Amino acid sequence: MPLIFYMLALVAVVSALMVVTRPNAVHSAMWLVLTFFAVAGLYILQGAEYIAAVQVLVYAGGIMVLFLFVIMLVNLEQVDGFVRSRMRLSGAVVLAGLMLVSVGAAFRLAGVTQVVPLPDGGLPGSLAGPGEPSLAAGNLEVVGTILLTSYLLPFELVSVVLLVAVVGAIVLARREA
Amino acid sequence: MPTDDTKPPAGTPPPRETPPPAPKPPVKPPDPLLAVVSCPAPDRLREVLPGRVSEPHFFAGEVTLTVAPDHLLEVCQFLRHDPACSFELLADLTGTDFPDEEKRFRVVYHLASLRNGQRLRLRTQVGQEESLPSVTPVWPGANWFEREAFDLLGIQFDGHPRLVRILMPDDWVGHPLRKDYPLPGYPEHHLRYRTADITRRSYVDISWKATGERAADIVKKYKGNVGAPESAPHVPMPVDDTNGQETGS
Amino acid sequence: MFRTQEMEINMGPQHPSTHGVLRLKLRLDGERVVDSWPVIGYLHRGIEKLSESKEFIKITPFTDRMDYVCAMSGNLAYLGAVEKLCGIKVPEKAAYIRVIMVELNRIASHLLWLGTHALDIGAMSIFLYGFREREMILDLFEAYCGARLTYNAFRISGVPADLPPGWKEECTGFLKLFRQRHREYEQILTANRIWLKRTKDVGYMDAEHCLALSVTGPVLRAAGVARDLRKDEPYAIYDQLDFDIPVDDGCDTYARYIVRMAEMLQSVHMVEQCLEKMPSEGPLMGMKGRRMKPRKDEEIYFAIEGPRGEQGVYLISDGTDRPYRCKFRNSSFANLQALAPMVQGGLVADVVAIIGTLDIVLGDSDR
Amino acid sequence: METQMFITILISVVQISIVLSLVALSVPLLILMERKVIGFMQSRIGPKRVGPSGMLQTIADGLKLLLKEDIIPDRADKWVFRLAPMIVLVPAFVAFAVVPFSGTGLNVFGQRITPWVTDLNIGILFIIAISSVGVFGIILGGWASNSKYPLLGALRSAAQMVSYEVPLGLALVGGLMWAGTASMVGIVEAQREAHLWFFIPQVVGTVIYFMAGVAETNRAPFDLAEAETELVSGFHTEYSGMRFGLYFIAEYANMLIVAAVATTMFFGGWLRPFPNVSWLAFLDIFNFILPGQWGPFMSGLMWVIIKVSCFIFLYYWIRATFPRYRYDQLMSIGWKWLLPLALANIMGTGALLLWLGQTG
Repeated sequence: MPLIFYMLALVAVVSALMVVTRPNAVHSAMWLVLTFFAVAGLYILQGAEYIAAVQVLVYAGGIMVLFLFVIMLVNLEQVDGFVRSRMRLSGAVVLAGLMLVSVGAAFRLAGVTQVVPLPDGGLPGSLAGPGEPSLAAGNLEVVGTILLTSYLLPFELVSVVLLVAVVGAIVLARREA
Repeated sequence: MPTDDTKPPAGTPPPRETPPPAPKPPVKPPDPLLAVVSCPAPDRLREVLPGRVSEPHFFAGEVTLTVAPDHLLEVCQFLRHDPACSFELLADLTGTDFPDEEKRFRVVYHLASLRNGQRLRLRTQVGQEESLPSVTPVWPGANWFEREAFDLLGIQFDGHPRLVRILMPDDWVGHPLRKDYPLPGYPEHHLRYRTADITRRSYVDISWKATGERAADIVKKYKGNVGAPESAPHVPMPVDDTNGQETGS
Repeated sequence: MFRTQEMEINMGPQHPSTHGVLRLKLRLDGERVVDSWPVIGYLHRGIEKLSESKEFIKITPFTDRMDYVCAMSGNLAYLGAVEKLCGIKVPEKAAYIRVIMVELNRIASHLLWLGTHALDIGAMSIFLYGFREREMILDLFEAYCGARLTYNAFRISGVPADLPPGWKEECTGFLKLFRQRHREYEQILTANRIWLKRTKDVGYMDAEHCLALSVTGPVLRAAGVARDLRKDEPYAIYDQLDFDIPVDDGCDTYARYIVRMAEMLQSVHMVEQCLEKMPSEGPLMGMKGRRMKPRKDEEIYFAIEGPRGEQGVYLISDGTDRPYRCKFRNSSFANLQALAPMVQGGLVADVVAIIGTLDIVLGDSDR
Repeated sequence: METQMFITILISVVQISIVLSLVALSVPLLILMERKVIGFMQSRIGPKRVGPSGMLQTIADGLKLLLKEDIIPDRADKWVFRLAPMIVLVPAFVAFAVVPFSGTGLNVFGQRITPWVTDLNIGILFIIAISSVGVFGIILGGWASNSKYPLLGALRSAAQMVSYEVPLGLALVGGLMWAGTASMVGIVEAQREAHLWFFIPQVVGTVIYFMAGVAETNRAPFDLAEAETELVSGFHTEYSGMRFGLYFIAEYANMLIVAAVATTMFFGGWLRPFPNVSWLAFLDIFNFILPGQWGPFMSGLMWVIIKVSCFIFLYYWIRATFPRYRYDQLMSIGWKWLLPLALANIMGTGALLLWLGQTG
């Protein structure tokens, strides 16, 4: 099990590095897809098949296709100039470093020191309340129930945000036409 | 759905009564082919634009008017828009080479009126070094016909949106429908495209190797026949401003 | 920040749906056509130049090879012009046979249009159905003149042979069958929602623009103008036949479809009348010998209503038995001018629909 | 313990190879069937020269593709160009891992062999997720050719796939709500328990699913990405030889997947029609012909094959009949009709189930 984990982790990290280093945008996109797959594998190791499937379906199958669509439509030379700018590059590195530090800090503050696979038969206490269905009942049911009970408000908020985004996109597209 | 009535096309003024046909000449020609047919156009032209066109010539039920190139556009405008003539359709436009005549090209315009059911042939003469006004402002459909006349005979049309070859290759030498163009064609000259160069849009003239003559020399040799300047070998896409005329709106 | 790139593509000369060797330079913004520039001439064989050195009678086979889809019409247009120039009368029976052949050829031509047009739009079965019936017409032609594509079936002043025995019955049988089959085509396409979506308001061109661009034939009739030379300037024996001119005022691809479909039925009707009215006896050729002496320095223009529109021939005589100038006014050439304005602003998929609806034959336009 | 694990792995390998070879072998059959069926619909004969009545035609075609020169355009992105057909093919085959081919397994040498490779509890999701990856092969193939028609085809298919994946997934949700599980085997079992095929309460869902499925597999009338008369061959214009063959195989494998999912989800998988009506039991003819465990196994297999064939036949029928949609019309159907309908279907199903739950 740990062997598989490290292999997947290695694939994820290496392909993620490839994403940011490839000069060709389409190649980057393909490496990103590989990253998603590796991460999906990690999810499965954690016993979250549903999240893994959705990860592949939404990110790899949906969003990356749209990325490719845009990459193919857009004049790539302009993008090239945009990426190659030294100032933007250094800015990106600084931001990435800050991100890493803040994520690490967050884990430390929350007291999470080590990643462990979910125990069979239930979610960790932080996620599942006492009366809630356990993992054994099936991933889909668990996620569905949790989303519509404990996390109803965030769930609805997110859907509203998405709705706003959709409306905004339509407005932007309309104005151009 | 099928109807018999001939609908006038949109945008043309309502029909007016046609003026009475011209009095027939007293001597009846013996050949039935030379019978005079009634056509309002010559009379209207005589009435409104006197002296612009010749007397009509009748043959096989067709009417031919000859017009000088200077008056061509004016006459065409009139024939197109005058309600008694109303020649909406330019059925054909073509030229013929008469190398022995002073002005070697005879250009004919075959007009048709759907509303009046008339046909008319307009004829004009133009020399090799001269040019004709383009009738594309009157009938946008003349565009390709004029390009064809230019391509095959080398007749120049002033004011044409884009006078380039249409049937022959862009780099062809000479104008094949001229009477002094030999039927087997000129000695071959090849312009071979080299694959590696295609993207850079250039080509190699290998006629030098084949016949000892460059294409340019061939052009010079047959200068007498090559009246019109050659169009560019690689025609770029038309720019937007010619497009309005292309669409004919 | 980023702009979409315009793309230039060459549609043709080798492309499945340019119906021969039409080349269309397209400038696309995504799928939308910004600009187009048709390039023709790939089939230019110099027929007009060649004609100037041939006797009148030897030019007829060339006319087969221009519009090879309706070679009978090409023959008729050319021979009609020669007969007009020389003042030759065609015997009635020969005129009837000519009209039968030309109208059958019009059906065959329209069937080819229907098949390829529908195939371009993606309906593949109708292509094979159409060709099934076209084969039958070609069989009839073969029985009459021995050829299936380039007929050279008529001669100056008439036709060389009477209809072979049994031909009439076979033709009648075919016409009866064809009316049934025509209903089948209509069932497949006329009310098909996808067909409607693909053809309605596609390639719109109204009567004014059609006339301005010298567009004739079914395209013009689908713009609401009942222009048909068979009625307007009757040649052969069309003034003795009873038929309608199908007209539609949709101005779009669908209207042209409707008009051509109705024209096929009208042609069937005409052939039936011809078979009925045709005199059983009578001469087939109006003149003896093959030397022609037209008047010197005269010119004529003669046009017939071909399946694609006005099919004209312009001849100048110099008093010999060869034309001084022989110009073919072919409908495909003129109609192709309408292509560029029609595709403007449409999608790539519309381009093939419009090429199909113009019903062009490149041999016809390039000569 | 060690042996047991080894045997388990061995069985899996055997299962996987059987499924893969079955799918791979059925592709030539499907192609032959397509040509024959469409030939029949177009009043012609179809292939008839190679083998008895043309049976070996597709084999010959496949051999021809194998032996053909493999051309890679000069300015193509070579690695992506090579990779793209595999990206299409692999998901198309992997998706079969969760498809149940029959109801009951077999006991061979004391080991139980199930007629499915694995029964995931997220089976349906797995198939959708995996097939959504296949589109990369098409997009990348079109892009890597560095040619204009393929690029147009790739653009079309990118937009088309993303648009139709949504209604495809949502159309299945209605069935999932009836089944209460996402496991492929579980769905069929739920239909046995509910005594009805789910297409009866889910007519709308079935229709939407099938339309979206046709679009997802790039078949007529939604074959815009390779529209022959418009884009020459769309994304695979520059492909030749076996790389083109891989695209071809993947297309048919994808059709099989769509048909198999429809069969499982809406048409009761391996169940015979009206599984609860006992006097119809004679329909499972293999139960009476074959002894023991083979009877039910073969009967289930028979029903799956029959149902899948019906769907495939529908594919061919549609292809022979309809003209092709235009790009913008395709989009508007996907977003303006199928998506709202699928959403309404989910709402309706929810309301119905709630009502049924309260009354029954």
